[in-house]
Amino acid sequence: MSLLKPGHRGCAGCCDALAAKFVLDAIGEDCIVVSPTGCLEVFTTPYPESSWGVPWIHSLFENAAAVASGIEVALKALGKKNNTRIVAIGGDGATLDIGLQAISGAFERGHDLLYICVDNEAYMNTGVQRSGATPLYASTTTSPAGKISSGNPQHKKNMPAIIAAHGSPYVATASVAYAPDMMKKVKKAAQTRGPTYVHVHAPCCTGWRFEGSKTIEVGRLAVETAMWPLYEMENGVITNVKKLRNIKPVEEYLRAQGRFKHLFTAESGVEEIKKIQAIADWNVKNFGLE
Amino acid sequence: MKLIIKTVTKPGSTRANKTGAWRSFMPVFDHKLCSKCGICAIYCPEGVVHKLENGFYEPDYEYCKGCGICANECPKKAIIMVLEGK
Amino acid sequence: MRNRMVVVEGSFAVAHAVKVSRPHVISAYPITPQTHIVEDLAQFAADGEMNCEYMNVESEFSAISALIGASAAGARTYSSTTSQGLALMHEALFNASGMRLPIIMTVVNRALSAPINIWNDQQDSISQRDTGWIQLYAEDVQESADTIPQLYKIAEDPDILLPAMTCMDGFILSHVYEPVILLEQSLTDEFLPRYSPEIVLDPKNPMSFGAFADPSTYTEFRYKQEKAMAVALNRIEEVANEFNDVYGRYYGGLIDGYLLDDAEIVIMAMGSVIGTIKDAIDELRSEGESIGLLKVRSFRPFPADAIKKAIKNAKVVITLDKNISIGKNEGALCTEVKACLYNTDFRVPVIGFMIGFGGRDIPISMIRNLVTKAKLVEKGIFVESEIVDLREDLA
Amino acid sequence: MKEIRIHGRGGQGSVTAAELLAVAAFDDGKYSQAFPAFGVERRGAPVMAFVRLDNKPIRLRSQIYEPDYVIVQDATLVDVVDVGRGAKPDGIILINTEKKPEDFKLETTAAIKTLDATKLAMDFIGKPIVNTTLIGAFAGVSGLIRPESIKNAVIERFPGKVGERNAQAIQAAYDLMEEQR
Repeated sequence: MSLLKPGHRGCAGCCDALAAKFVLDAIGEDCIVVSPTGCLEVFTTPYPESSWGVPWIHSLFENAAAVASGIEVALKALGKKNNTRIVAIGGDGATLDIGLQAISGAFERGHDLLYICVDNEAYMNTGVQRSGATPLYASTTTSPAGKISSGNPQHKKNMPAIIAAHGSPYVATASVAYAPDMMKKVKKAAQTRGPTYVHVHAPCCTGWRFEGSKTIEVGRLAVETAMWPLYEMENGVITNVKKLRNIKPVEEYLRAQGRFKHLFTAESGVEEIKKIQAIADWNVKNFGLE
Repeated sequence: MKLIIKTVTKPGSTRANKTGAWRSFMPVFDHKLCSKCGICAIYCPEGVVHKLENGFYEPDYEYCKGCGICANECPKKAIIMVLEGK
Repeated sequence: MRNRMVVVEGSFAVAHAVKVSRPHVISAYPITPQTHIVEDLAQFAADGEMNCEYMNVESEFSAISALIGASAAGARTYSSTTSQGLALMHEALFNASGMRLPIIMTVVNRALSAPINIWNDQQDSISQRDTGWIQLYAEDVQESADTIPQLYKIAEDPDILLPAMTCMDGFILSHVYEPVILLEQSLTDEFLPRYSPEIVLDPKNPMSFGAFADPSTYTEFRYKQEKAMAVALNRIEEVANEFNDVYGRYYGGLIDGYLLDDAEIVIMAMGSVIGTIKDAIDELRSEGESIGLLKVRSFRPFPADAIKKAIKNAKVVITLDKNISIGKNEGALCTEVKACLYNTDFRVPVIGFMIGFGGRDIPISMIRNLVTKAKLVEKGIFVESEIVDLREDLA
Repeated sequence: MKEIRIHGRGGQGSVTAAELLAVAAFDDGKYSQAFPAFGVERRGAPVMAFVRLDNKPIRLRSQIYEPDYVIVQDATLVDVVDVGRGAKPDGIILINTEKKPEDFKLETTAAIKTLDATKLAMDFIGKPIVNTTLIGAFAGVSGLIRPESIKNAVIERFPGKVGERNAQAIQAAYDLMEEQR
């Protein structure tokens, strides 16, 4: 039985619930979880209920890493540290945007904690607004496609690289569509002393506009098209990459989602899909995915 | 019942909320086609697909929201989504 | 008493008081004029004089956030900040009190930007009055230090569980050298019990902290905080007396009076200006004026009943505020004193003077001028609230 | 109550001098209060520090406007700062200088006293750091604090040889100025 208990209010087909379930399954009971504000926080803890089977705290949107570091230090001061893992599970907005400073501080201080970013590439809790993790040309409510816009004009921020630059001993990317791989990485991150980081790609059926039954399928396409490379970094160096056979064109991934629909209806879409393909091609080359 | 406001809440207490009521399609598991791989259980966002004593899997319909991930991911196509109430 | 005193800086006395209160976790970010407190604490930690984790964080926001985590994990916690730092903490202050975490913080009072100004007034802490934190204002260095263990005892009371700030005027108290008794470890251990909260973040009892409350329950959370403040109202007075029993020092609990009982003119104020007012009152008394002082020590909870009782014989009340609610042309103390008198049949005139902004000095002569002005009320002349000591060449 | 204003430049130890005076006076049986003129001055800029001494606990928190004593650490300050401002008519202004009191034209009736603290400091301490020497001189000229108390405060603050040398400078300055009381 999972440590994330049923009865939560996540969407049918929710990627966040899956990610949280995998994290708890990988780490087990002896942990304390910190959630910043976001979907996962809201749908698991409507007062007086909680889905969490482990100790859990929510404070604010932008301070999860600081709260987690305070817990870690308190356990040390109280002589209760032992093997208890401190795990922050934040969304992409809480991680790449508003919470970045607190994360930088916590990683610089070198606390023994694990930060997991569940990246569904926009602010889903508030209704699909763009974040620093929103990919190029995705249409969100604040980067909508329109007569003169092809959606989000910015590239996705490379958060794993930012964390690695802090000297983290273990940084990994994962996907909810590859559960065994994700759980293996979470376990490894939890067993590594110091501040570690796992960045989990998590397709959101509501925000990306696809059927709830396709969450895993879409996640798999992101990996198979090289849009989301799976790799591990130890002390800033890439040590393991999931190789791909028969890399699919990004079009297959984009077509599966409503947020990229405009690329297939507007004339300019052809050029823009090429630019997205170029990102995938760069990933293949940079991470040596073939 | 008198609700005494406390700043903490009890673990797993969302169980009081039976999300099975959200469902419009229900997954039906065909054990004849099932290879007992357990992928349906792994990818259930509610964590309510359980392994039975005989090794087959069944969802807890009290909580299953009918998302259909289990049916979509089943390599043997042993799960079909059926409209509720039919 | 004198032979136990040493001449030290105000910040050192406070840092020492924190040390003997045995916090588990200290987390802070440097900002003038709070720096000396955290430097002294960091030195204690560096010298192994404190069995405590000292966290250097990257902002005040993370300082308070780390303490939210630490306090929820069962640690006794401390921070100190001022002005912009306190403003940066604003969001988390509500969070700490809403989660009922008894974090203690020294606010070294300083003005807020813009224009940037590092000197003393009390706009910073007054602007946090609705965050659900207990606020006590100290008159001198000794009280700034002694309030630390008192606040731990109050805040950690299971019937209260609210965070608390002790406010000391920046530079005026933080940077002054004066004789003070450094809190004895043995007495503090006797006075202040260990912090042992009932429920903490613990894998053996995995409770959830910080749930999401919808309209059906949120009101009750706020109500419970208000009730806790009401308990604190009594507890502040009791703890001040308990402190007196152990250490032999008393500064008032919620309020304190100076030549108050027969006073027709009552000056009300908070913080370090109290000492100067006492000297001014001595002068005025020697000249035959019927004047006294009401020191407000607790601003949150606001001791409305105690204040009403204390000023019942007054003919005119003067409030001194080192803060202003812009758009109201009043300081917070003035507004609150007026408000607490409204539904009574006792309607003494209350005249609000806003004073000492951004470090503007408050000499005895200025207080005498205000008294002269306030006395016009006794002749039936209406006296308006005002910002005192405006420069004509600039204003 | 006696009030003292110390003029110096950032880095000359004016605030330290004020603190040491407060410590020494308290050890001598008085109540004391020392505070800097809080500012954002950096090294080299004119700064001030203040001290109050009294026989009863000091409650007053305002700045000092009419000092009984003014200590000037560096005579060059006289050209840029009105060191006599507000000094009590019967007060004393103590200036570190080679010059004589009559060489200074200040708009005050307070008595001007001078000594070459820099020379004393060089002789005894070996460095032109005059703050301790000057508070020794202040003790001599005012008679408010025993030299032993000043020396004890300085030795406690600067243990070892440094403190001893400072103590010698303090005694020398005290002796010189006591004659002028």
